[in-house]
Amino acid sequence: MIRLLDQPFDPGAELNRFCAGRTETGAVASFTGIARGEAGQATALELEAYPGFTEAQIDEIAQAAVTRFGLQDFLILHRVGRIAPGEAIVFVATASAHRRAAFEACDHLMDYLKSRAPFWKKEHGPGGERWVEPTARDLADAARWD
Amino acid sequence: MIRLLDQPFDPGAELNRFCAGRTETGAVASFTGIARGEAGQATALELEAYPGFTEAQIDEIAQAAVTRFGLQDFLILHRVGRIAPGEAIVFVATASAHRRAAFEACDHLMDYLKSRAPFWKKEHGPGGERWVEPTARDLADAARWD
Amino acid sequence: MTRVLLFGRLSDIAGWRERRFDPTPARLSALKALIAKDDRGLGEALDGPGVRAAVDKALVRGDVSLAGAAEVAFLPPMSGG
Amino acid sequence: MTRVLLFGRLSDIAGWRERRFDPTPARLSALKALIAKDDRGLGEALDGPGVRAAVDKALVRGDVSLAGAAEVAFLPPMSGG
Repeated sequence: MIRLLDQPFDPGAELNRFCAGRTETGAVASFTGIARGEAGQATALELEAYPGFTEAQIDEIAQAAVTRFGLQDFLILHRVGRIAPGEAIVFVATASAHRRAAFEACDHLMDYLKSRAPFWKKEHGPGGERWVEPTARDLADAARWD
Repeated sequence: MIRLLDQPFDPGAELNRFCAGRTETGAVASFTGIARGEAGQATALELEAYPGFTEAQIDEIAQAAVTRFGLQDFLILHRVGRIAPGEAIVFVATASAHRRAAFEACDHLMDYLKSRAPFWKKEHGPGGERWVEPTARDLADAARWD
Repeated sequence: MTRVLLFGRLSDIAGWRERRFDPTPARLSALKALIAKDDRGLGEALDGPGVRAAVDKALVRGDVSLAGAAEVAFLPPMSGG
Repeated sequence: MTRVLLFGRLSDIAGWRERRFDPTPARLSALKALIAKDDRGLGEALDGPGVRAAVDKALVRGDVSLAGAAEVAFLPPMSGG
């Protein structure tokens, strides 16, 4: 399941809900992305999505990951709007019978979200604002799965 | 931090506590291992540790992982005693500035815990009980980091 | 009539996020030409590296027809998480 | 006097988890010989593949001295998580 959220969310509660009742799962990998303050240089992030399009694009990749890695289930939460340092931006959880599939699928989905998913990110700081685009590392990470 | 627990614990609450106040972290990877019922073939797991020795051995590996992957922090929780299907057996969380280090360290620590950490695991089922030893896959996974 | 949406730095460059074009230009190239005539900086940005277009929420490549298109979006390089 | 601890399947084979040996045997090999004399199955299991020994909570290799050892543990192949 994929949800875009315009308010802070609770990663621990989401993890527990995701794990509940799983007597045949074995492995749940998760990733929580947290807005960094960059020692005062980033006062807020602003995340923009294209509602409808963004979820559909992510779902296409996530469904392919279900097949590729043999996932039982996944959960993707992504903030939009203004995000303060220390707040969770993204939460991805993956469930599978064994841990390798859960780890790899979670890693893969995060690489996709960081460099190819339809989000646009602006960093606000004391010196003004700037659009953040994927780093060379982000692009190389995402290419590992092609 | 490493804790052995003889009672069920709450992975979501642990994740939130681990993430709290992290304005310079960026990335928290986590893994929750859950006891599988194996469609009724596993009615309980029994986990044994060597108190004092087990924590010290894990801490040695975890401290090496802090250096190797550039971690900011880690949390390792591991159940001992009798564990019912659906209960969390193990929870590992890793914090770093960027996601690659957090993912790799979490993956590495889980491989270590599954095949080399001082735990002994017995599976109880309708047909009796058996000691579980690392699978060939577990040993190969752990060897990736040598 | 078609709705044009700009995302990320494109809307900063343009000073708008959404605008209606009536009548709908026949092709994507005609829409871009119309935009460039009005705002050369934006026109150049739409042809910049990594900028993609979506018609009715489906990514398109090249100069597609806009016949019946209700919504055209211009998407600069993406970065989530 | 030294305390001997067995873990995992070793304690199932032995029927005990902890036993005191007084006096402390001089070396690990002497302790194992003493155990094997009493219980051949356990003696063989202690020499089985992947079984390791720890003296005072430190892993040891080969036939070490047990002088001053308060605790000797025998650890079969490990499996957590």
